Amino acid sequence: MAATSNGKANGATRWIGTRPVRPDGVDKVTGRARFGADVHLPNMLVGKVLRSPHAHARIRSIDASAALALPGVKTVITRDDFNDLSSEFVPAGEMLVNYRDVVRNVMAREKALFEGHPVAAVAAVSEKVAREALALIDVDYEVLPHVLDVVDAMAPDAPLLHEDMITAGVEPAPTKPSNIAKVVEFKLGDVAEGFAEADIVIEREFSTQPVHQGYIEPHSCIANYSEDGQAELWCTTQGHFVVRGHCAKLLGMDVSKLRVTASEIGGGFGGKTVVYLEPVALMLSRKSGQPVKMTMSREEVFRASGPAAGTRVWVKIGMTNEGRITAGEAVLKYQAGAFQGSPVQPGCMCAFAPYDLDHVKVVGYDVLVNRPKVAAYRAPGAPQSEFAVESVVDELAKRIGMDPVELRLKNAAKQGTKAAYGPTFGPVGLVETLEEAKAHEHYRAPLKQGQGRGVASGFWFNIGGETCATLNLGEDGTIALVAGTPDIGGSRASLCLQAAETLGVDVERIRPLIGDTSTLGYTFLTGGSRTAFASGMAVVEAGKDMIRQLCERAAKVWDIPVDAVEWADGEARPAGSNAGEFDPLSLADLARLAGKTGGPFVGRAQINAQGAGPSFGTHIVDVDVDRETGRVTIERYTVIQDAGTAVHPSYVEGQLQGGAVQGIGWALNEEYIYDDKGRLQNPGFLDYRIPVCSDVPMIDTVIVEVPNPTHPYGVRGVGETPIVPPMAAIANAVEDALGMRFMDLPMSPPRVLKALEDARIAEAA
Amino acid sequence: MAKAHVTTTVNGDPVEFLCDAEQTLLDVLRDELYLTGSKEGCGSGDCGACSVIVDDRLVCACLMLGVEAEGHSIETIEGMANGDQLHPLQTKFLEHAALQCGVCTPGILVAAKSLLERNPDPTEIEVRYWLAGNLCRCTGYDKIVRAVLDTAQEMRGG
Amino acid sequence: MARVVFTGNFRHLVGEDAEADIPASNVRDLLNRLGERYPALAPHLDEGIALAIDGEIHQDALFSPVGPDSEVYLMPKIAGG
Amino acid sequence: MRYEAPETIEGAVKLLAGGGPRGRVLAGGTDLLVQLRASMIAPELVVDIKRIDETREIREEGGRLVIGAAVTGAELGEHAAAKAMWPGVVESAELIGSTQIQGRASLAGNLCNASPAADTVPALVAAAAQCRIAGPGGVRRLPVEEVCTGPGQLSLDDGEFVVAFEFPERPPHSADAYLRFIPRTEMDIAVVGAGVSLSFDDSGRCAAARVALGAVAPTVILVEEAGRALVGTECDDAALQNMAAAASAACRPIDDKRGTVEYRTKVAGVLATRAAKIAAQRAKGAR
Repeated sequence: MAATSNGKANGATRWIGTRPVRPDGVDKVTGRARFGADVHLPNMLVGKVLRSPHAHARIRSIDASAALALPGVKTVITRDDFNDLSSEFVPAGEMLVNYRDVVRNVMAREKALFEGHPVAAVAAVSEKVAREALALIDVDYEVLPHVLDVVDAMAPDAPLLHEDMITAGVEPAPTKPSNIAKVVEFKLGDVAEGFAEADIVIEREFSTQPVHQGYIEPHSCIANYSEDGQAELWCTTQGHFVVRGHCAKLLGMDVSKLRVTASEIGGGFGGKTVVYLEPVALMLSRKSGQPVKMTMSREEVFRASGPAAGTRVWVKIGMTNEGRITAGEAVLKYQAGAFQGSPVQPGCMCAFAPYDLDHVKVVGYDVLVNRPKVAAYRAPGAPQSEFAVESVVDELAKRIGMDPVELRLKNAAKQGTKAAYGPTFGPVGLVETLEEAKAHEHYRAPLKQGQGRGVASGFWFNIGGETCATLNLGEDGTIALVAGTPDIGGSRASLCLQAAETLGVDVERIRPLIGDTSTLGYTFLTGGSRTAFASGMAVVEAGKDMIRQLCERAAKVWDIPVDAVEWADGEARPAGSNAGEFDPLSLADLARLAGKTGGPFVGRAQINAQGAGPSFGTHIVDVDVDRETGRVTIERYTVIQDAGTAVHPSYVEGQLQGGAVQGIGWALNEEYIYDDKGRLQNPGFLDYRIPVCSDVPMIDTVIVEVPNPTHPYGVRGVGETPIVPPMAAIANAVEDALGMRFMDLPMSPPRVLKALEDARIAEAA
Repeated sequence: MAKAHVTTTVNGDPVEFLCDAEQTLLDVLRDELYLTGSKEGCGSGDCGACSVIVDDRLVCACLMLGVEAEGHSIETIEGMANGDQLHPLQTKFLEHAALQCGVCTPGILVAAKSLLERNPDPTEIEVRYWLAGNLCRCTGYDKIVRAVLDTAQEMRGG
Repeated sequence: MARVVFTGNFRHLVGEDAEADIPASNVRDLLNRLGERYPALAPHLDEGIALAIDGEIHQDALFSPVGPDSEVYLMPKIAGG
Repeated sequence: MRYEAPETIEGAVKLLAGGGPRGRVLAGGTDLLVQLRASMIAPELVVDIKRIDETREIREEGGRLVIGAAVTGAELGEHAAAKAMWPGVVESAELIGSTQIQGRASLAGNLCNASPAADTVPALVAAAAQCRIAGPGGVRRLPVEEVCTGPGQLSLDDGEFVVAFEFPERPPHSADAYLRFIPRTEMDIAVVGAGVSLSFDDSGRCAAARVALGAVAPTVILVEEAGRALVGTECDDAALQNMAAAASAACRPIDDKRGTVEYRTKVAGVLATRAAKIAAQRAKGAR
């Protein structure tokens, strides 16, 4: 048997790189697609969560008797309904989660640790009754001092969120508890030596605000727990297998007794990799004996889910007069929210990743504050640290009068470079994106009076992980593709294209489905830019498995040895000495014969995908600044990124465009505003200002393809890297326009105008 | 308080429903009539995911009471295709990959339809401002705007 | 002998060594031997680590091969959004 | 909550007068429904005034424009005569929220929500518009600037509601303009709003000027000094600078999630200047 694929390695591809209409497209343009909140079950109750109005408070007691007495209320749950869990780390969307913390995050135990922290939940016959019941639950709080800022939280006298928190990663271990959960350090070479070689050393301190992922669909689920101890859960999530694991753990269930179905998902960006409502809905359903539907309001989404970490980042970079960077050092302080686990570690590892450096030192602090526990958000941790580094690199370029793209090219990480976080890079495309930037018409286009242009590069690792896929061949030769990664932005299309390429059949003959947790083996979530890569790899493997079976069957039919059969262009052909002896058997032919020749064909793969290809991007942006109001307008934007291979280029472009616009929001307007009691003042889309359609121009894209050698078609994964460069690119453009560098995000109109006014006053004096 | 009886037209069909005075039109569409194509992204008129057309006016169904619909005509995403024929906007959104997660898509399609009915030849800026009340977090709006402009051109016979 | 390099906080756990030469044919062998040589490291090798084997990142992959001249970086596990 | 949709002014007055303090008027509902949902209000009665003809009409009465209370921004924007007469008022109504909000939001709702940041109010005040108010005692008229007494506070009595807005006659060489500042290009509440209405004599000198500012004080303010700084001038740069200084000086804003004291104060002058320039331009082109 000699299965040949039509992959990149062989030159031309038939399906990879084409742009068919996505298989789930019609459902999504007609309103037919069912998202988290679109399902109703018979006998269904409505669940609502009572949330702490305090940023930090000890919960003395909870009295739900009045709520339970209200007609229509079926049950109320509190901390008493969940067993406490010991400290145990398991992988989730972002780094690891600790079940001791997860159980406390879904329902406060000893203390409420942020405004919006769940303290009780009710299931009732209607939303109205459920709301009335919430008002009747009496919680006795002892309000405690709170802390929101990362630097304040690190102070020795800061209010402690967890009185037993001893900083990890420090030798010898501290004896006193603090809000610093962990200190991490990454070193390469000797920075003192590196700075000694430098002619210019610049150090700056930056800050970024927490930002929310801002998915348009709020969290929602329906739990249906039956009296026999089995349950089904329907929810909007990036990973239903991960949800199953967490919920089973929190409810003390066997995972086999919990079937989780992922609904269509209305955006996630990392924010739907953890559980909030799901264990609560299951518990309400278990206690009430009825299905329970729970949906967050937008306000709840803002108060209690996400965000990305707010940070303080100090950066110091040394460079020779010729533009060679000799050393980079950084200290990162990241807000974790109410429980440990900020993405400071990847922040440290990514900070200097675009550069080929001999001497690097990055220290990171994971710091607890009275805010919601941070969740992953596109390249978690990287945008904050790379914003700081890319800003300083821009300043260095200005200092020696070198073009910033040239400076980056001179120092760019490439194949063989020892990455600043350790390992040696294989083939990577940073240089290619920089060369494209330099050659791009945008980079040379004249600027209008008063406008500025900025560039910045960005890096993200991308991941693989455990993944299953099944291809079921129908009796007419068409194929059902079952994957376990929820389709958040067109991945069904890219998986079908990879299957079509492998099998050599028309992509229209493959219909995809996202299987529930009982139809497939464990599959890690949609995140880490892994879906097109890892589920793609699984689909390709499943395709090969099916081809092997098909060739065996053809050999049987022809009564020739199986190694005398080859698979090409969607059909089995006799090969070698038998070539031309028999008419080829197409997929449809073999499907028709399946029953008589040995049974149905099912191609399977269960893999742990390794060797994800890192991805680099470079962005170019032009801005205009209204000097009288401080408003920054994005005039033109170009994203250039290495995709490895763009399986469905339209959806790759979409990822690049969407990431860039999220970055524009992060750079210019998005921030959380708290009052002095630690209560969020802008929990809605009115005052949490994500970009609207009229805020942005068209986002040009250039896809660079430096194939990832570990993937059969060269796929890297593209979803996360595009959010990394925008903040620095925009800050660099604003600096170009105003001669003024902004080190604190967002560059909102009041902040920009104040800087302009201060400069005018300074100039006058 | 007894429920109110409301008589309306939804996607061309006569529809009667009972609702509480507090229920929004969106609540009624989704929870009483099971027309779940209109989405609730915010409940405060800030995201546009529940966009519907009431008597030829584009509105957020979350900012209108169900009882206010009495005697009025409502168009939702479920009525946009004509039988098995997609509306040209729906076709163009698919061709241009103008959706990623798709949750804002029904609202954006309804809003875009309303735009093209009023202005068959909008500029890019006009499209962007008309759609400013429809948040999309996935696409960066680029492909959405292109799809609307392309549809307009096609519908004009260009 | 694979050359193992410790990054991040793993350095603290191995004393003065930043690097070590370990004979191993796959990840499981490598981790076992690392655990034996550095008892303080042992509890951390079960979860939450990634290995960059000659530049290619492997996570939760006990049987990934390690070559005789491989360069292996022990790093924190990476996820994403 | 009870919902009523009377078809006459008298019917509405009767319901509102009988409804006590917990009766609410519903026009476009774009603020009311948000408050209902957030449980900020829990009215026992909601009186929908949209089925009353007078609230839905835009008409001219002897050269004066009258706009019904429940006329939406979208309807106003499509009314060529209104736009020609009071372009600033119309553009202020067209700035409220999104296209979707435009399809519902009304002038009276924007006023009676009693937010200091309401977009139409500075334009209405600059235009010297009056409210026609119906109540148990009959119909009375009140200048727009006297309707709100503080954030969320109205000077209307129980049972009273706004039926329509009446505008003064427009002399030749007159025009108005409204500008607001928001961080994005759309969908935000004004951080600062500035309405300016100007009339010029035949020689091109400013004969009358009204400047009103939003979001810089507990209510929208009419800045008479700012108007006076323009009267008698050709609205040249020096006059505009004086006007801007007077506008900024009149600000008594607060720091909140939408802006700072210094930001609002500074930008009030900037916007008033820009709006005055637009109004002057329009006035020169008018009639």
